[in-house]
Amino acid sequence: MSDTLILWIDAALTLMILSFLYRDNAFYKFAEHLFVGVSAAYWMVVGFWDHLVPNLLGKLFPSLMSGVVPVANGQAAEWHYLIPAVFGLLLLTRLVDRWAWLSRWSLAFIVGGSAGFNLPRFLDSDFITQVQSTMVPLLVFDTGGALLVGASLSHLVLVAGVICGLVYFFFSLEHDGITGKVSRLGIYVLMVTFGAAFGYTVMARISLLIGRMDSLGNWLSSMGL
Amino acid sequence: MNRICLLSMVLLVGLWGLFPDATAGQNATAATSWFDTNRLNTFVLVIVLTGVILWFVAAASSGKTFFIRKIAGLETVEEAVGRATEMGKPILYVPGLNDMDDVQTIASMNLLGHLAKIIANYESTLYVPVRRSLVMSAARETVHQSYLSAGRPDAYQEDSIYYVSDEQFAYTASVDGIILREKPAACFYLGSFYAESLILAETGNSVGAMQIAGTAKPPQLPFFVAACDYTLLGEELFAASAYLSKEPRMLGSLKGQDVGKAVAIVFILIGCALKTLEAATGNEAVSRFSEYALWLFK
Amino acid sequence: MRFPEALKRLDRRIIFLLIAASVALPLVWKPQFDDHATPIVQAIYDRMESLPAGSRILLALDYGPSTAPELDPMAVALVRHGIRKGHRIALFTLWPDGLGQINKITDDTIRAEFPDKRYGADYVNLGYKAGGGGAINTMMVNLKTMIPADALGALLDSLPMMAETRSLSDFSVIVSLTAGDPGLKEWIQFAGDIGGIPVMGGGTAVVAPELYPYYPQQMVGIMGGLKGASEYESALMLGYPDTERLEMAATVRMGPQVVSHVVIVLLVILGNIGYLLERKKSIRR
Amino acid sequence: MRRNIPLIITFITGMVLILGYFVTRGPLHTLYESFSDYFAIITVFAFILGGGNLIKVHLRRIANRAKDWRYSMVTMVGFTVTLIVGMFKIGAPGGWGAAVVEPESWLQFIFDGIFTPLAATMFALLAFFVASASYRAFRARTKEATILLVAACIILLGRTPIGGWLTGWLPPELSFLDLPNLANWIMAWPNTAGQRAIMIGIALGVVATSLRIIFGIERNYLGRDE
Repeated sequence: MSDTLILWIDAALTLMILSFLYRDNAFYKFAEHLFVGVSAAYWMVVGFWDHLVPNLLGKLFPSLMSGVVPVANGQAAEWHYLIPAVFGLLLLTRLVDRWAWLSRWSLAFIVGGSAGFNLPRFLDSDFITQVQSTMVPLLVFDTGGALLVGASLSHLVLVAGVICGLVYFFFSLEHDGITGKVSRLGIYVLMVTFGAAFGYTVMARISLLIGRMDSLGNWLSSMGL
Repeated sequence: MNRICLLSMVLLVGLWGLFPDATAGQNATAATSWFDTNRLNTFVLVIVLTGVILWFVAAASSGKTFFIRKIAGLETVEEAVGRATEMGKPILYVPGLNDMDDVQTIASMNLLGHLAKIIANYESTLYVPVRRSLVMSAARETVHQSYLSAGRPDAYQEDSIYYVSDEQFAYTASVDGIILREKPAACFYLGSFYAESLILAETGNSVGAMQIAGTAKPPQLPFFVAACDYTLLGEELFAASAYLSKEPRMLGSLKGQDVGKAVAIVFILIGCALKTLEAATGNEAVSRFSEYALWLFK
Repeated sequence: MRFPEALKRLDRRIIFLLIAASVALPLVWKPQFDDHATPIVQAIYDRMESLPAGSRILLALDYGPSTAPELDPMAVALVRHGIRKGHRIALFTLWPDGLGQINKITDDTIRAEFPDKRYGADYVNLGYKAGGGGAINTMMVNLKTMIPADALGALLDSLPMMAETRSLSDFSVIVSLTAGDPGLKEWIQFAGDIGGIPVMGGGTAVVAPELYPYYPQQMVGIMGGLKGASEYESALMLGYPDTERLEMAATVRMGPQVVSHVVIVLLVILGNIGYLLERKKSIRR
Repeated sequence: MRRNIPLIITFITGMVLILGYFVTRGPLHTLYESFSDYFAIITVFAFILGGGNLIKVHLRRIANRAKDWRYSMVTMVGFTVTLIVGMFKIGAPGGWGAAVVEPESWLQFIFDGIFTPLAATMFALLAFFVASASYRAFRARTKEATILLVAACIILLGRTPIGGWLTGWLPPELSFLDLPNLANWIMAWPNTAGQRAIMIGIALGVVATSLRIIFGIERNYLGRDE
């Protein structure tokens, strides 16, 4: 029974959103607003039960929470978890205009935390290792010592592509003369990249539509059509 | 500023003492160094780049000017505004979907200020629908300032900069409606964009508007490039903003990042040369030498 | 010159109908296409194959229902492969809505196709954790600080396959199926590059191209979109012929995918013909 | 006070997480571990804040009878029902001790029946817009746009079996022009090169922004002084 019900609600909501293709209308607005409400509550609930309860409440009030988180059973309270609890609650002061300035403290922790996490990791994974992965031989030989033209060409495209792309994003030099030519090449490489991204994005959107059509098909076939 | 840093350092040392060394017991026997030597090269680069970037920011703040290359899209701005005036049609400016905590939105505000100055002189109407209320207040202030400095405070219309909706597609549908009704002669999409990029660009295209876009969100760039007359690619958005506003923070970091790119280019060239030599000669000495020479990028 | 005029005036709703038909019709008539794995996908298959039976695998479903049509087939294929090889799979997610996806995979694939596999010994649901990179970072240092219990509330120490784990390094490989941020990129930056743990996975076709620079040094392989999933399915059917009788979602959906790609390419070409004709006309004037 | 304390918090958090990255043990490492754990916990409160904001905005709209206020009622009903069902684990077969999203529970029903179709169809709509934009907006206006469109078409055809049909007849010595081969080559080499140039640029941008934030040069995220 519940499966059939899901199938029908699913189909109704899908058609409501698709009706936007004809034009903006009351059905679409209904579905859109329902989505906003349900998703916000869903995220809150999952965040609360899967993270806050075991990782914060269970550690602060083990005996109180042992009914809902067996982990907490018999553990001692870890009071240093008051720090994130206070910061978390301060974040909520944003909802009250008079106290909103206090939420900056928690915001400062989040923003500072992201900056601290990101700096060494982007430098390591997205700068150092990327530069290192681009250091490839421009002449590739097979085990017998014969030159592999195709592979060498591919390596050349990679190295030239990265360098020309970087030159295009270099703002301290005017783009004329040789720099101009190199950056011109860079922009062509970027355009091929964007073309690939374009093709992939189209592919992605179509796949999602196929998924939806598939579930509409299940609904139709459940009615014997 | 310096006082705050100093105070923070003191607090940091205090915290150090507050948190007991949980790992001290387990690792006491293992004579491991407390510093992760595998990450020494990253550490060196962090120090070097930090120094370079902070130096440039400080230099820019103290009034030193730096050269920034011409950004091609910027010259077309004046042409677009002129065209709108000639046709007696309005101009649409979309500052992206993110709030003021996104650097792209801040860059977009600088560009809006520049655009508003030109518009004030040309007497055309400017529409700025926004998705966040904070962005609305920032945009109003920016545009008002520009009209004041252009000597045309009378022409400033506050109501043309307004909040629409926080919901992504509701906002998009509304902007779509504005384009279809008002038929702007020029559309600017500068800032942070998501999936709506192609919907906006297509609608603008269908009314024959001249379109200039710019975003540092790589997945949306293809759609802007394919459907707009001019697109600022990625960092060009920040460069354009720094170029116009001469804002020391942006200018300084841009310069510092350029140094980083130069380092990358030089090392890639050296690395490729050494690797090619190694492949062609099979010489042991070359590979040993390249290990030292490329230590920073090991 | 009435042709370009007509081209220009074409109502967009006609295009909408065209695209709907190009997806719906092939779903009905079900054309079949042979596919084969490209090296970047084959690498994932080979890694799964080469791990000794009983290896612990972390499968992170970092996506929600909005992109499930692209990523669900990958999850199903990976689970089918992993369990057939005798690996032990820990399901996890960095997305709150990924929790529903984990339930779907456990219910529809693991319990339905492998009824003899036991929860806690052969597979486990570690649930959702917030914080993205921050959460991964804590899991690198101390897994049980971040995940003291599984999604059902049972202590990790009470689950045979998780009892001995101390950090992410106790997993033989991390597989992330990603729809964006946080996802595969964070797993590479916060776990793979730091702990030397092999990372691989799949992405929606929107995020996959951005992750290519990590291959092969920082990432074993990646499946890009539905096509990547279909390649993995074909590798699986080649290696395990008994899977051929199962429904392979991505392979079936390649039919509508092919037809709509052709339609879109034709639309781009047609649109540009109209544009070129018009431009020629205005130059002549 | 309102300005300086946040700056100090940012500095300390940022510094601990950067330095902790290079340190394997000792008090700094402990601090690093704890901050990392706290960070994840505080981000959960952001979801709660999101929910709170939603209530605030929509209640105000309803109270003022603003435009479309009836739809705000829809949002509020959807929000409240999901919240109550989830928070009190109503309809969960396992009761209080069960997983929050248990199979057969009411929350899973809401997820399957309401959340999934709405989220999935919102994104599926984009397929239609992409098709319409392909026809009406994507023009080979410049040399750059032409390169982009050609590459996109090669990918679109080459990444599906149709590519093999179209060019499969090519002789072996021209097999590199076979659409699937060409598409794979584009992905592996020029695409990687371009993405890598962008990635290196973004990495440097992240480093610069992080430094400006940690050293208190960038304060926009704190908003204006009241």
